[in-house]
Amino acid sequence: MSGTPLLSLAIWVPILAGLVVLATGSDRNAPLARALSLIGAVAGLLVTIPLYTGFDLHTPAMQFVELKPWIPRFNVNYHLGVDGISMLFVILNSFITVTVILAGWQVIDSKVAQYNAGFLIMSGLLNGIFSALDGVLFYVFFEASLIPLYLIIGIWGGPNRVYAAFKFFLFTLFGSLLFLIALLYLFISSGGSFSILDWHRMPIGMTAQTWLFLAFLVAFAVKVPMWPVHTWLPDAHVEAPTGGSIVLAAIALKLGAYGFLRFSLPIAPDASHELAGLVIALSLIAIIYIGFVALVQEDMKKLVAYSSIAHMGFVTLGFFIFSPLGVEGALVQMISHGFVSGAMFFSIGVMYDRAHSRLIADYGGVVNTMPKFAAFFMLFAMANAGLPATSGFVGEFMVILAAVEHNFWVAFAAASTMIVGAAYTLWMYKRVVFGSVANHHVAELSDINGREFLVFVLFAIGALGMGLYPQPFTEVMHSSVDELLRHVALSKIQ
Amino acid sequence: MLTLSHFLILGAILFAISVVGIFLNRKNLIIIMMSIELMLLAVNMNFIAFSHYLQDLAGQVFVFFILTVAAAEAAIGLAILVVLFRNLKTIHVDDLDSLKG
Amino acid sequence: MTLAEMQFQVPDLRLASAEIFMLLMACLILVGDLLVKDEKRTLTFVATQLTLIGAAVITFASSSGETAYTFSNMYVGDLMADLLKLLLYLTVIVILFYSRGYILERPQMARGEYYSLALFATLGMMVMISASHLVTVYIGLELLSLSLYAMVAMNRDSVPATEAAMKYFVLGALASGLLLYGMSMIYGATGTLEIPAIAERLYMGQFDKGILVFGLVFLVSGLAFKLGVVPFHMWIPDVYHGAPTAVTLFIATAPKLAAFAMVMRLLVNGLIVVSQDWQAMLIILSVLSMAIGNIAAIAQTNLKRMLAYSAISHMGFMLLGIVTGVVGGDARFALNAYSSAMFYVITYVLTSAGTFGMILLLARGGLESDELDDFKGLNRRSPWFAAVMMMMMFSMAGIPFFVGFFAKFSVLQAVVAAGHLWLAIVAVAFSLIGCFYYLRVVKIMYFDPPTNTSPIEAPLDMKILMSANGLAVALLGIFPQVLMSLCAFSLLRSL
Amino acid sequence: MEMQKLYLLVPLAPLVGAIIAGLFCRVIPRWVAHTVTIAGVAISCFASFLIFRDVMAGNTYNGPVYQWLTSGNYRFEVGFLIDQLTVTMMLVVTFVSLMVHIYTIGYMQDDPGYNRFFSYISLFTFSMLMLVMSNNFMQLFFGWEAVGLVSYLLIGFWYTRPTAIFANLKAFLVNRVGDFGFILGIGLVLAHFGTLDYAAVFAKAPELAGTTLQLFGKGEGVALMTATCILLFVGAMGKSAQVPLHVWLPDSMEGPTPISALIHAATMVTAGIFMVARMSPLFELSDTALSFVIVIGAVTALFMGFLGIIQNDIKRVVAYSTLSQLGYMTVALGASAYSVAIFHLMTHAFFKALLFLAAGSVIIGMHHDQDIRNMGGLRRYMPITWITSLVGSLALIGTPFFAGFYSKDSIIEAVAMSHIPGAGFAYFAVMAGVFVTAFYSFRMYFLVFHGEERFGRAAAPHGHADHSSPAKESGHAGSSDGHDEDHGHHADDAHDAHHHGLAPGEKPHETPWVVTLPLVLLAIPSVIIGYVAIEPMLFGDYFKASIFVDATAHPVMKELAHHFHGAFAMAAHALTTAVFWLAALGVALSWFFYLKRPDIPAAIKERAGWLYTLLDNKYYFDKFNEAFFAGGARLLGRGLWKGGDAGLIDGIIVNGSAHFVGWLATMVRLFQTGHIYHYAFTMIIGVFVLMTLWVTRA
Amino acid sequence: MEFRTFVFYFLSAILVIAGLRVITSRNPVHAALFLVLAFFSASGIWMLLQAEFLAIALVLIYVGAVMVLFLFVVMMLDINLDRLREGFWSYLPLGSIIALLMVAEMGLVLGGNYLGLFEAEVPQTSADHSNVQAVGRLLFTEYVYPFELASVILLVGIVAAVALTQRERRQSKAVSPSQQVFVKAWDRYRVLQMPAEKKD
Repeated sequence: MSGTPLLSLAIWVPILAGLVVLATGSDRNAPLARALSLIGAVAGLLVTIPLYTGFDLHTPAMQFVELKPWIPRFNVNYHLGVDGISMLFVILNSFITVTVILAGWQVIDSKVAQYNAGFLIMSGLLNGIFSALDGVLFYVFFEASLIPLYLIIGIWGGPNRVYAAFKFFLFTLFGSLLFLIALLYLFISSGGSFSILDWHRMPIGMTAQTWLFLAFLVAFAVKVPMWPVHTWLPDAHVEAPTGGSIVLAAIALKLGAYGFLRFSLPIAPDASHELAGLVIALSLIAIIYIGFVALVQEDMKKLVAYSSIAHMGFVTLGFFIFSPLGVEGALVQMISHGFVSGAMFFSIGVMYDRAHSRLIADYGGVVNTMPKFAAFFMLFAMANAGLPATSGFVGEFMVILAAVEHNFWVAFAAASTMIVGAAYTLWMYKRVVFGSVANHHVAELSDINGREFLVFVLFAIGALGMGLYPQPFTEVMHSSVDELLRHVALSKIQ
Repeated sequence: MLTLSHFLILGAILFAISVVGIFLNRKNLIIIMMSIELMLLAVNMNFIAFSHYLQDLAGQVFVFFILTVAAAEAAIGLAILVVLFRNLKTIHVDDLDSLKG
Repeated sequence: MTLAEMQFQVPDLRLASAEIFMLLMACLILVGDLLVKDEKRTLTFVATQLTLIGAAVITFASSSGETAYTFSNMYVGDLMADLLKLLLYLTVIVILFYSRGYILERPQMARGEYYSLALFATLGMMVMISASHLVTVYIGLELLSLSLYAMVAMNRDSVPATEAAMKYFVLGALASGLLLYGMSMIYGATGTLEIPAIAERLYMGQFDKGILVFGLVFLVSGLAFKLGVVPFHMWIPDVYHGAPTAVTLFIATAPKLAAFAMVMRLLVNGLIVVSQDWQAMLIILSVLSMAIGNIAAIAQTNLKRMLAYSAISHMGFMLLGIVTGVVGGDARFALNAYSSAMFYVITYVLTSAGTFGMILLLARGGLESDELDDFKGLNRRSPWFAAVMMMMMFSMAGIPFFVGFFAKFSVLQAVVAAGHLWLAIVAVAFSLIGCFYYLRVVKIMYFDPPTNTSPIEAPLDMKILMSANGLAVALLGIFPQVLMSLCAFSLLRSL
Repeated sequence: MEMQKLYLLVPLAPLVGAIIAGLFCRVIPRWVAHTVTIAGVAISCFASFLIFRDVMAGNTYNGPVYQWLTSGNYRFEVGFLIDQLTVTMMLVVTFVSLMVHIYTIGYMQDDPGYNRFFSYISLFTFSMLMLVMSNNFMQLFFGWEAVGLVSYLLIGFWYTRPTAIFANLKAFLVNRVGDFGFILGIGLVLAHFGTLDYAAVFAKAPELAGTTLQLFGKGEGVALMTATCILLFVGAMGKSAQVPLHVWLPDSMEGPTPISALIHAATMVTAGIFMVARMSPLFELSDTALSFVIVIGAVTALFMGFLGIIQNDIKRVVAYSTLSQLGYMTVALGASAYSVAIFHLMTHAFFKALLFLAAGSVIIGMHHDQDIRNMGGLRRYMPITWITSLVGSLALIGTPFFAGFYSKDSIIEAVAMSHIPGAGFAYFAVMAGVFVTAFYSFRMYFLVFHGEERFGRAAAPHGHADHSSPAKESGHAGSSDGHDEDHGHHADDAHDAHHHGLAPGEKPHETPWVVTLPLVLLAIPSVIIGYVAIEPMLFGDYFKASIFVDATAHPVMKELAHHFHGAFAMAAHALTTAVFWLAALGVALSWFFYLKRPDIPAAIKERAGWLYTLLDNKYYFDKFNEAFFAGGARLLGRGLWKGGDAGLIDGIIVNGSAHFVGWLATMVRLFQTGHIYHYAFTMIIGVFVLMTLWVTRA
Repeated sequence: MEFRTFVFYFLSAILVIAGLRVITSRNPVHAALFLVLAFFSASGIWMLLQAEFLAIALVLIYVGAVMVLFLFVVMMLDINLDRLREGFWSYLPLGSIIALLMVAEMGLVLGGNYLGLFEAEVPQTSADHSNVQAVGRLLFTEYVYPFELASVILLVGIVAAVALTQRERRQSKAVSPSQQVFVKAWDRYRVLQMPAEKKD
C-alpha cells in the first residue's frame, strides 16, 4: 500500500468524478449523471478502505504521508497524512457521500448533475481537510468546502434558503478569517513554516498562545457550532435539501471539532488549559440551553439541528477534559453523530419528500402508513437519545464518565442530556410517528422504497455496529490520542 | 527682498483659490475648468520659483510640459463639455447627478 | 550644470523600442483607419491586436532582465517594467476582444478612434511603467488620462457616459493638479526631478523635510486618485457606472497595473527614505477604502457600480502590501510585501477583466445588462458562464481555490510579517462584509429564476477567451506559485 | 468452557428469537413468530436451570465475552458474572418470561401486532438477562437502558392510543431521570476505582470507604460511598419506581397485560432491587445511603398502597400494589437485608405475574373492559382465573404458608431489627402497609369475583369514566397539538378502540388454555416457593459471596437468623403476630365494605372528599410534574429559543449587525451625491486632513 | 521696498484679485477675461523669476489659444446665464474657511523656518543669458523623450476633440425623380372639415 497515494485519491477521485458528472450531465440525461455520481462516490469510498486496513495501530505518527512542494514561495506544501484522529473521518465522509447520492436519487429532479457534482466535490474537499497537514492546505480546503454547500442550500433549499445560505457562509467565513490570521502569525513566528506538525513543536509565549487559542476558538466554535455562534445551523439545516443536511450534520460540523484537536490543543496547550473552563462552560451551555430550545421546536429539522448542537457540545466538552477517555469519547461521539444525525435528517427527508412538510404538527400516526420507516426512525431516534447498543450511547457514556473524573458538577450538567435529549427526540417521535393517522396527508404516505431502505440499512449498520462493538473504532485512536494528550500536558512556554 | 517663500505662498494662495473655485462653484462647469487652469498656474508658479532659486532649468522645462498638456486637456475638456451640452442642454453642475449612490 | 556642459547623448532606443513601435503603429492605425470604409473596422481591430502582440514580442525580446536607463535617465527598463508591460498588453488584447461585440453594436464607438485611443492609452501606461523621471511620470499619466476621458465620452449620445466623462475629467484634472503640486514641492525639496536622483539625495540627507513631507501629502493624494482609494475614490463609481461597459472594462483593469507601477516608481524607488510618512498615510487611506468600498457596495443594484466599490476596496487591500514594505526602517520584508501587492494587482486585473467581460457578454442588441437583476437565473441560461462568473466572484471574495484567495493571503502574510496584526484583522473584517455582495451575485445567478430565458449569444472568440479567463482564475488559484515567484523575481531584479 | 457457551446461550437464544420475529414480522406467519420466541426463551430457561445446578455445585464464573472498548487505562468489557444472585434472577426472569410468552399467544391473538409483540418481549428477555448477568457497570447500564427501551416500546405497543404513547414517553423520561443519577454514580465508580468491573470495584471498596468528595464548595465533603450509592440508587428509584420517580408505573398499564406482568411487575421493575443487592459491598459502606434507601422505600410502600384503594381499573390496582411491594423490597435493602429483598423479589415475581396475568385473563373475559365496577361474580364464569387470583392475592397479602408471607414477614422483621436511621419510620410504614395491601387486594378480588354481576349493562361501558373531566377526554382524537400531556389522566380507557366491554346480556367466559396454563404454573410457585426457599436463601449460605453484608455494622440478618426456627414454625408463629391480624383485618374490612355494605365506601368518599381528591390525584405528583417539569421545560425552552436564540443572538447580534451594515451602506451611499463639487470637496478634505496631520507632526 | 518687490506685490495683488474674480464671476465671459488678466500678471511675475520663455509661452499658449477656445465654447453654447447666477454665496463661509485654513497651513510650511536653504537672494544671471535658448536646448536634448510624448498628447487632444464633437454631415436634400413620380395627390394635401361658425 505504501506506494499508492491513498489520501490524494480520497481527495481527488470524488472531485474529478464531480467534474466529470458536471461535464456530462444535463437534465436530459439525469440517469447517467446519477449513475456516474454513484460510481464516483463508491470509488471514493473504496479508495479509503485501505486507510483502515493498512493502518498501523502502534504509532502516533502520521501515516500515508504525502509531501510535495506546492507553493515554495511561501513554503506551502501539499502535505497529507492521517493519524488515528483523522483517519476515521475520511472514511466516514466517503461513506456519507454514498448515502447522500443515494438519498437524492429520485428526489432531486432538476439540475441533477450539478447537485451530485456538488456533493462529490465537497466530499473531496472535506477529505482534504481531514488529511491536510499543512496550514494553508487545510485552510484552503476548509474554506473551499463552503462553496458547494452554499450552492446546495441556495439552489435546492427551502423557501428561506437565501437567508440560510448567506448566514451559513458568512458565519463560517467570519470564523475562518481570524483563523487565517492565526495561521499567518504562526507562519511568521515559526520562521516560515506552514507545517502543522512544526507548529506543534514550536514554543510559543503565553500571550501569543492565548490569542491564537481565541482565534482558533472563534473559527472552530462557529463550525462546531458552539453557543452562542450556533444560530446559523438551524437555519441552514431547515433550508438545506436532505443531502445537504446530512453532509452538514455528519461531516461539516466535525471540522470544527477536528480543528480543536489539530490546532487549538497542540499548538496552544497552555492556553488550552488556561481557557478550558471557558470552553467547558460553552459546551455545557450548548448541552443544556440548546437541549431546552430543541424541546420546543416545531420543525423537525430544526429540532434535529439543535440536537446536533447539543451533541457537539459533548464533543467539545470531551476534548477539554484532557483525558484519553474524554477525547476518545468525543471522537466516538463525532463519528456516531455522523451516522445518527445523518440518518435523522434522512428520515425527515423521507417524510418531507412525501408530505412536503417538516412541521411536527403536520404529522401524526405515520407508523400506521409507514411501519418500516417508523422502525428505522425509532432506531435512530433512540440513537439520538443515546441509548446503549447504539453508537449515540458510546460517546456520551465515555464523555460523561470522563467528566465525572474531571469535575462532578460538569458531569452532572452534561448528564442532564440523558433526560432532555430523550425528551426532545422522543416527544417529537411520539407526535410524528405514534398516534392515529392525523390527516389525509399522512394517510396517503407510502412506506419506504428499496433505495431508501438501503440508505437506512447503511446508516443502521453504522449506528448499531459502533454501539455494539466500538473497539475497532477506538483502537485506532489510542496512540494518537495518547500522544496528543502527552503533548498537551507539556508546557510550550519557554 | 523677495524670497522663495513669497512665490510659494502666492502659489499656495492661487492653489487655494482654484480649489475653492472647484468645490464652491455649484453652477458653471466652465468656471470649474477655468479653476483647473488656475490651479495649474499655481503649480507652474511653484516650479518656476524653485527652478529660479535652485538655478536649475528642469523646473522650467516641466512647466513647459504642463502648459502643453494643459492645452490638450483643455481641448478635451471643452469637447466633453460640448458633448455634454448637446445631450443635456445645460452645463449646470447641479444637473450632473444622474450617477450617484 | 551649465549649458556648455550639456551634451546631447543619443539615447539607447532599443530599450524603448516597444514604446516607439507602439507610437508608430498607433499613428499608423489612426491614419490608416481613415482609409478603411469597413463599418466593422475589422482591419483596424486586427491591426490593433497585431500591434499589441508585436509590442509584446518586442518587449519580451528586448528584455535583458537588467535595470537600464536611457533618454537621459528618463526611461528605465527593468524586469518589473517588462513583466507589467507584458501583462498590460495581454490585458488590452483581452479587453479589445471582449469589447468588440459591444462596440459593434454602438456605431458611435465602432470607429477607428476607439482603437487608436486605446493604443495611446496603452502607450501612456507603458510610459508610466518605465518612467524614472517626474516629467515622464506626468506625461505618461496624462497620456493615459486624456485618452480615457475621450473614450468614456465616446458614446456621445449617452447622457450617463458624457456625465461620467465630465466628472472623470474634472476630478482627474484636479488630481493631476494635486500630483503636480506635490511634484513641485518634491522638486523644491530635493532639487531634482529624476527619481533615482531624488532617492539618492534623500539618502544623503540633502533635502528639506518639511517641504518634502508637505509635497508628499499632495503626491500621495494624486496617486490615491489614480488608484481610486478613499477619499479620492468618488469618481470611480460614477465613471464605472456611466462609461460604456467596454470602456469601464478598460478603466477597471489595465490602469491598475500602471498605477501600481507609478506607486512603485514614485514612492518606493524615489521616496523610500520617507517611507514612514507615506506608509502611515496609505494605511489611513487603505483602511478607509476597505471600509467604504465594501460597505457601499452592499447597497448597490447595478453590477458595474458594485464592482466599482469593490475596486475601491481591492485597491485598499492592495495598499496593505505597499505599506508593509518597511518596518521601522527595516526593509527586510520589502520584497515580500511589494511582490504580494503586485501579485494582488495582477490577479485583480485578471479577475476584474473577466467580470466586466461577463457583463459585456450578456449585453445584447445595444442593451446594457449591468443591473444585478440581469444576471438572474444565469445558471439556467448558461451553466458554464454562470460557473465562470461564480469563480470570478469567489475569487474577488478571496475564497479558495481561486486566485483571489492567494492574493489576499500573500498580502495578509506581508501585513502579519510587518507586525500589523490589527491591520490584518481590520482587513479580514471588511473582507467578510465584502463577501456578502459577491455572494449576492452568485445568489442571483444560481438561486433566482431567470427573467430572461434567451440563451447567451456571443462571438466564439469571446466565449473561448471568457472560459480561458475563468480557468485562469481557477488554475492560478490552484497553482499560484509561478505567478507569485515571477512577481517576486521581477521585483528582486528591479529594486 | 462448556458452561461459558451455555452462559452465552442464555441471553442469545431470546435475542435470536427477537430478531427473527422482529425483522421479518411482516413476512412470517404468527405461529413462526411465537414458536421461535418461545423456543428461544425456553432454551434460555432450561439453560438457566442447568446453570443453576452448576452454580449450586459451587461453580461461579466471572469473565469477559469480548472487549467492548478500551480507552486510556480503562477497559470496558462485555462479560458475565454467574453467581448465586445472578442465577436466581436468571431463573426468575426466564421462567416468568416463558410463562408470559405462552400466555401471550392467547392474550394477543386478535392483535395485528402479534409478531411484533413477541419480538419485543423476547428482546426484553434478552435485555434483562444482559442486565442480570453482567459483570460490570457498563453492561449493567446497557441492560438497564435496553429494558427501558423495550418497556417504552411495549407500553406504547398500541401506538394509536394517545394515552399509551403518552405513558410510554413518560415512562422513558422518568426512567431517564433515574439513569441520569445512575450514570453519574457509574462515573464516580470509574473515577475512583478506575474500573467498572464488579469484582475489582468490590475488592477495592473498603480501601476507599473513607474517601470524601468536595462536591459542595469547601465544606466537609461528601463521602464517596454515600454519593456513589445514592446516585446509583437514584437509578434504582427510576427503574424500580420509588417515590418520587414512581409516576410512570401506573401509566405503564397502558401496555398489553402480558408485559405488565413481565416487565412492570416481575422483572424490570425489580432491576433496581437487584442492582442494589448486587452493589451491597458498596451500600454496606454508607449508612447515609442505606437510610436514604430505607426512607424512600418506606414512603413508597405505604403511600402507594393507599392509592390502590381507590383505583377502579383492575390493572391499576395491581400496579399500585406492585409499587407498594417494590417499596417493601427497597426497605429490605435499606435494612441491609439484601437477601430478603431478593427473596421478596422472587416471590413477588411469581405472585405478581400471576395476579397480572389473572387480571389479563379477566380482561379477556370482559372483552377488554378493565373497570372493576363493571365486574362482579366472575368466579362462576372463570373458575381457573378465580382460583389463581385468589392464590395470588393471598400470597400478596402475606397469608401464612404462601410465598408472600415468608418474604414479607422477613422484611418486616428485618426492619424491626434494623438500627439504620429511618428504620423506625419504615417499620411503621411496612406495618401499616400490610393492612392497606390486604384491604385493596381483596377489594379488587371481591369486586371482580364475588358479589353482584354488574357486567353487560346497557349503560356500560361508556357512561362512567371514573374521574376524568370531559375536557380531559376530549383530546383523544390523536391531535398532536402539543397538549397531549392532558391525556395523562389515564382514566379514559373506556374510550379506546380496544376497550369494547361486554355487550348487554353477554356473559364472560373462561379463557383458553394458553392463558390459564401459565396462571396455574405461576400459582404453584406463588404458594410453595416461600416455604421451600426461605431457609436456604435467607439463612443458609445460598448467596454465598454474591451478597455482602457487614455483619458487625448491620447485624440484621444475624438477628433474623436467630429468630428463625424453620419455615413451618415461622408460619405458625405468624398467627400470633400483629402482622397477621392486620392483614386479616384488611380482608375483613374490604369484605364488609364491598360485599356487605357497598354504601359505606360511597359515604366515606362523600365525607372525606379532600382525602379522596388527594388520592384520586395521586398526591398531585402528575400534576406537579406536568406543570413544573414538563411545562417549565417547555416554557424555558421557548424562552431560550425566542428570547435567546431568535431574539438576542439572531435578532440583535446577527441580523442586527447585518442590518447595521446595511444601514451604514445606505448612509455611505448618501455621500455619493453625484455632484462634482462634493466629490472635489471630499478630495480636498482628504488632502486637508492628511496635510494637517503631517504638517502639525513636522 | 525695492522695485522688484514692488512689482511682485503689485502683480501678485492683481493675480489674486483676478483669480478670485474668476471663480466668483457669474458670467463665464467675465471669468474668462479675468483669467486672461491673471495669466498676464503671472507672466509678469515669471519675468521676475527670469523665466522669459515660459512667460511668453504662457501668454501665447494660454491667452492666445486656450482662452480663446474657452471663449469660443462659451459663446457657442447657448448657456442660460440667469440660472448660472444663482446661489454661490450660501456655500461661501464653509468654502472660505477651508480655503483660509489651507492657505494658513501651506503658508506655515512654505513661509516658515523651513526655507532657510533658499533664503538667500539668488544672483541675477547676466544679461546675455538666454533663457529661451537654455530651455530649448534642454527640451531637445535631455527632454526629447517627454517632448515627443507631449506631441502625442496634443495628438490625442486633437483626435479626442474631433472624435467627440465632429458630426456627420446631413445628407443634402437632393431630389430623386424616380421617387417623385410616385407622389400621390393625397400625400400632399388633405381636406379638412371646418365646422361653420356657430350662430347665436
